[in-house]
Amino acid sequence: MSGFLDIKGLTLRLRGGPTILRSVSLRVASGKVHGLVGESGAGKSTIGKAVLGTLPRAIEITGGEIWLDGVNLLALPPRERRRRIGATAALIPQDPLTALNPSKRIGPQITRRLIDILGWSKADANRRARDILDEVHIPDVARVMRSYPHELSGGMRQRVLIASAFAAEPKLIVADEPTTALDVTVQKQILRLINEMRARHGTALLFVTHDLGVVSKVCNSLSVLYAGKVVEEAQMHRFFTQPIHPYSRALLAATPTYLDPDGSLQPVPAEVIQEVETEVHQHAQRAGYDV
Amino acid sequence: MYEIRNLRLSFPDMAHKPLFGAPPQIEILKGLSFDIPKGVVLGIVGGSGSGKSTLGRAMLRLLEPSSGTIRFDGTDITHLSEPELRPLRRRFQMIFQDPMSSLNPRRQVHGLIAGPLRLHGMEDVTGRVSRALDMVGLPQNFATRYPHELSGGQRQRVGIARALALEPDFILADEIVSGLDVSSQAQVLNLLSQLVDELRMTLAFISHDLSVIRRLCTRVLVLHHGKIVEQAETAALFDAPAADYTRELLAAIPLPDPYQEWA
Amino acid sequence: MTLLRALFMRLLTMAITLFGVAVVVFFLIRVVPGNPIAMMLPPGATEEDITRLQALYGFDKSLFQQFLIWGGDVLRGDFGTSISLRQPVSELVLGRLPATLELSLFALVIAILLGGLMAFLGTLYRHSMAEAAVDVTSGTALSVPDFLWALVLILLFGVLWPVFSISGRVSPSLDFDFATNFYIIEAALRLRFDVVGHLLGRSFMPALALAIPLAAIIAQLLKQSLKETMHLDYVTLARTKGYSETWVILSEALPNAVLPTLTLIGVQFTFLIGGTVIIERLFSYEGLGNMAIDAVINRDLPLIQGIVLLFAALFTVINLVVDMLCVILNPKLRHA
Amino acid sequence: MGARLWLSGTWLGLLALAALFAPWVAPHDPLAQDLFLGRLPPFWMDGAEPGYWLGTDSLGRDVLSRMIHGARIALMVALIAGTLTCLIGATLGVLAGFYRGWSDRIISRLVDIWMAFPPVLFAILLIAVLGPGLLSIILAIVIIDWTRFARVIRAETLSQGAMDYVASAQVAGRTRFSTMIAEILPNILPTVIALLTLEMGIAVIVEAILSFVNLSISTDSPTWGGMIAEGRTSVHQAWWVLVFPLFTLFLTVLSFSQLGEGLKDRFDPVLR
Repeated sequence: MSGFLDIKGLTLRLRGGPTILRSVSLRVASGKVHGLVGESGAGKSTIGKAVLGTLPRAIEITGGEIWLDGVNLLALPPRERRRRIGATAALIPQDPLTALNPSKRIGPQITRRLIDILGWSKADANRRARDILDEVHIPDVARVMRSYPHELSGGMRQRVLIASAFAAEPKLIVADEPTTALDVTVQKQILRLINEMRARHGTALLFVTHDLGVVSKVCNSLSVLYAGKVVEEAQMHRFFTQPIHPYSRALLAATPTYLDPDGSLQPVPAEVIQEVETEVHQHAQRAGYDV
Repeated sequence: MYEIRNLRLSFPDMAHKPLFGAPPQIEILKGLSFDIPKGVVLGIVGGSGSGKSTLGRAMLRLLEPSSGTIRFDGTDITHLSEPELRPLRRRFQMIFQDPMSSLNPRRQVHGLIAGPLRLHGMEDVTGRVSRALDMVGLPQNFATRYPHELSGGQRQRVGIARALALEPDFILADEIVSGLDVSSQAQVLNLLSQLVDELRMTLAFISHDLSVIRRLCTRVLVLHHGKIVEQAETAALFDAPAADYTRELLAAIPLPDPYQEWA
Repeated sequence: MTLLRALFMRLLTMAITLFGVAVVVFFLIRVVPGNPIAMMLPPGATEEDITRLQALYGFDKSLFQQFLIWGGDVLRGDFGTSISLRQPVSELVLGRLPATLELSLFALVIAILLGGLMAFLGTLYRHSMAEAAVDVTSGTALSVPDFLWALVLILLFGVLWPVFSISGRVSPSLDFDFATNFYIIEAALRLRFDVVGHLLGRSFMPALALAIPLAAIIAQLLKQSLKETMHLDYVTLARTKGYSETWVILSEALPNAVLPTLTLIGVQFTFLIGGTVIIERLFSYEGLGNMAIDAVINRDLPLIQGIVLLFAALFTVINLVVDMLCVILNPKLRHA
Repeated sequence: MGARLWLSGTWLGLLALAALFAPWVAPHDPLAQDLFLGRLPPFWMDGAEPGYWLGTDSLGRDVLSRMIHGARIALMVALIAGTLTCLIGATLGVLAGFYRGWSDRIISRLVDIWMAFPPVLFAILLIAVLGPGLLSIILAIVIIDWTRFARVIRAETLSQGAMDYVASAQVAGRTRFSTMIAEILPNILPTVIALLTLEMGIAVIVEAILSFVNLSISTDSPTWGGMIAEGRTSVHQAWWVLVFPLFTLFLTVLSFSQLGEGLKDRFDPVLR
C-alpha cells in the first residue's frame, strides 16, 4: 500500500549546526490519521513544516524525499512546489489566537486562497465558505463571515480554522498541536469535529501532538520521535498494549491519568535516555553525518 | 491554615469605561468560601477564565480582595497593608507558573534562594541554600548558574527550592508543570509529592489538569466562572463527581487508552 | 464610543499640554535674571525707550497679570507684534508655516519610502548578507543626527559634485507667481509640474537630511515587527496556501506589523519637524525654523512665544492624528 | 559584535587622551593668528607649510590644534551633561514606572509638555536666556534631554515591573523600595548605559549646533561647531576647514552610539 504522503529518509539540519531530523520515514494513507508524538525539541513539528514547505530559513534539507500524491515535492522548483502544496494540502495550526489575520474579516480569510490560488469565481468561493462554516457547526454563518477574529471565542476560531483547512478539499491536512491551547472541554469538541470532517472528506491527516491521550482518540497509527529520530512506528492499538521501544514505554509511564492515582509516575529513566542517545548516535554514524 | 469566607474580587473594565465616572467592574471571584486545614494538599482546578490564578494571587495577598475575608492561621489578612504583611510573608510562599519570568535573570541560583532568607534574617544561609538544592535534587554546583543556563524542569526546581528554603507553613503552586514535557512533569510531580510526605506541608496546587491533581492532592476544589462548583475529597470526587461541570470535565479528558469510552 | 472617548481624552491632554508649554515659555523668558526689555532692545537704547516699551508690553505689571493678559490675547488669536519685523506675529508665523510644513512632509515621504523599502528587503532576504547590510546602514544612519547628515550632503552634493541646490527654497530666476505659501501644493494643483520638479529639487537636500534618521528608525522597527509577524501562525497558514513570499509579506504581515511603526512615526515626525529649525538655517530655507533662530538672536520676545506655541500646537495635533489613525486601522480598537 | 565595541572605544579613548593632554599634543596655539599663513592646505597638497598638518583657516590658525582643543570642550560637555541628564532622567523614569500613581501622572505630563518643544529651538532659547558659556550649555542639555531617559526608562521599568520576579520578591517580603533597587534596577541597567552613551553623543552635537549658530562658549574658544560654521562659509576656498572637524564630529557621535549598543549587548547575561 503506498501512502498518500510518503516521507523517505528525510534529513534536516540547522545551517552550519546540528542535525534536526535523522532519516525520518513515514507514510500516511488516504483517509488515515498518523500521529507524530514526542517531547519538545524532538522534531515532530519540523516534519509538518517540511511537508508544507514552511521550514524556517535557518533549516536546510540535506537528504530524503517527500512524496505527496505521487510527486516528490523536493524535486520541484520552489514556485511549482508552493502551488502544488497549496492545491493538495492544508494546515490546522496550534494557536487559534494567532492563526487568523487580526486585520481581515473571516470571510475573505477563507475565500481569498480559493480565488487567488485555485482560480474560483467569487460567488463560488463565498458559497463554499458558507457551506463549510455550516459544516463545522458555526451558528449564524453570515455574521461570522463579516466578523474580525477578535470578535470570536477561542473554540470558535479553531472551528473557523478547521473550516478554512477543509475549504479547498485538500487531500492531506497537517494538524500541528491543534488543541494544545484549548480547555479540555473545548478540546473534546474540536477533536470530535476534526474526526468527523476527516471521515466525511476522506482526508489523510498528519497529527502532531505531545499528548498521548489525544493520540489514542484520533490516530490510526503513530511515530514516536526522540532527538529527530523515529524510535518506534506502530499501529495505535498495538502501541498502547505492547509498546516495544523503552522510550515509548517510559513516555507512557510518565503520563499521569486520573484512573490510576497510586501508580507512581515513572519519569523517563536516565538509562533509557542514554540508550536512545547511543542508538541515535550509532545511526548517525552509519548514515555518515555529524551529530 | 486558611479560612476563606465569601471572597470577592473585581477589576475595573477600562474597555467599557463611560466618558465620565468610574468604569464598570468585572467580577472575577464571585463569593468563594473554603478552608485549607493544616497538612492538606488542595487541588484547585478550572478552565481558562475560571479565576483560579486570581484566587491564588488573592490568597497570597498579591491582590487585594474587594470583599470577604481571608484568614491565615487565625490572622485576618484580607486588607493588611504591605508593611503589616511583610513579617507574615515568610510563612506563605508561592511557586510561579513561568520560572523564566519569576526568576530574576540577573541572579545566580544561590542568590535567588539566599535573598529571601537574608531578608527574613534567617541564620546559616549557605547551609540552608545547599539543603534546599539537595531537597529538590539539584547538584550543588548549580548554585552559580543563571536561570537561562537551566532547563525548564531545573528552573522549576529552583522555584520550589526558593519557596522551601524559607520553611513556610503554606505553599501555593500555580500551574507549575503546565509548561513542562511529560518526563520533567513526572519528575517535578514526584518530587513534590515526596516533599509533601516528608515535610507534612500544606499545599494548594492550581492546575487545569485533573490527572495531575489526582496524582498529588488530598482535596479538590473545582472552579468555574469564578464560583466553586464542587469541593470534595479527591477519591470521592473522582469516584462520584457531584456537579455537572465536574462530570463534563472528567469526561472530556482523553486518557492514553484507545479503548476508553470517549466520543 | 471608544473612539469618541479616546478623542475627548486626547483633546483634554492636548489642552493641558499646550497650557503647560505656554506657561513654560512665558515664565522661562521672564523669570530668569535680566530685564526682558533690555534683552529685546539693541545695545545703546535710551532709558526713555525702555520705559516706553515696558508700558507698551505691560512689563510694569506683575508677572501673573502679564501672563493673564498675554494668555487672554492668545486665546483671541492675538499673538502680539514682532519687535524686529514690526508686523503681527500671527501673520509672520502663518506666512512661514507652509514652507516648513512642505519641507517636513516631503522629508516624511522620503523617509517612509526609503525606510519601508529597506524594511521590506531586509525581511525578504532575512538571515542573509542583505539583511546584515540593511542593519549596518540603518544603524549608522540612526546614530548620526540630521544636522551632521545635512553638512555631509552639502559637502557631497553641493560642493564636491554640485548637482543639488543647497540654498533657498526657490531659485531667484524662477518666474512664477505664487498665490499662497504652499508652493509645491499650489504648483501641483495648477498642473505646473515643471515648477513642482524645480521646487522638489530645491528642497531635496534638506528634506533628505531630515529623512535619513527617520528612514533608519522606520527600517529597523518595521523590519523587526515584520519579522516577528512572519513567525505567527496566520502567516505560516498563508504560505501553505501557495502564496509567494512577497505577497505574504505585503498582504498578510504588513497590515498588522505597521501599527507599532505608525505610532512611532507620530513621535518621530515631531522630532523631524523640530530638526527643521537647524536644517533650514543650514540650507537658508525660508521657513519657520530659520525665522525662530533670527527671533532668538534679535531677542524678539513676542515672535519667539508665537513660534514656540505654533510648534507645540503642530506637534500635539500630529500626535492626535496619529493616535486616531491607529485606532481606525486597528480592528480591535475600532469595534471594541 | 565585539568589533564595534573596540573600534568605537579606541577612537573615543584616543580623543580623550588628546583632549586631556591638549596643550602638549597640539602643535600650535589654537588661538594664534597669522594672516600670512591664512588658508594653508593640509600637508599632502601643494603649498602646504611644514608643521601645519591639516592646514590653517582664513585667520591662519592651525586646524589640527583647534580640533584637539575643541575635543576638550566637546568631551567635557559630553561627560558632564550626559551623566547629569542620565541621573535625573533615569531616576524620574524609574519612579514613574515603578510607583506609577500620581508620581507617574506628574512626570508623564511634564514629559508631554517638554516633547511639545522643538529641542533645538528650546536649546537656543535657553542659551539666549542663560547667556553663553560652558555651564549654560550643560544646563540646557540637562533641562531639555532628561525626558529622553524618563520616557524610555519608564517604559522599560513598567515592562519589568509586570514580570513575576517582582511578584516573587513581594512574596519573599521585600519592601517596594528594595525591590526597585535590587531587582528591577540591574535589569534596566543595560538600557540606561546604552542611553547614557547615546546622550553623550547628542550632547556633543548640541554643543556643535549651538556653536554653529554662534551661541556656544565664546567666539575665542575653539569648538568643533564653531570651526564647522566657519568652514561652511569658506568651503569653496578651503574645504579642509570644514571637512576635518566635520569628520571628527561624525566619527565621535557614531562611536558614542555604537559604544552604547556594544556595551548593552556585552552586559546582558540573558540571551535575547
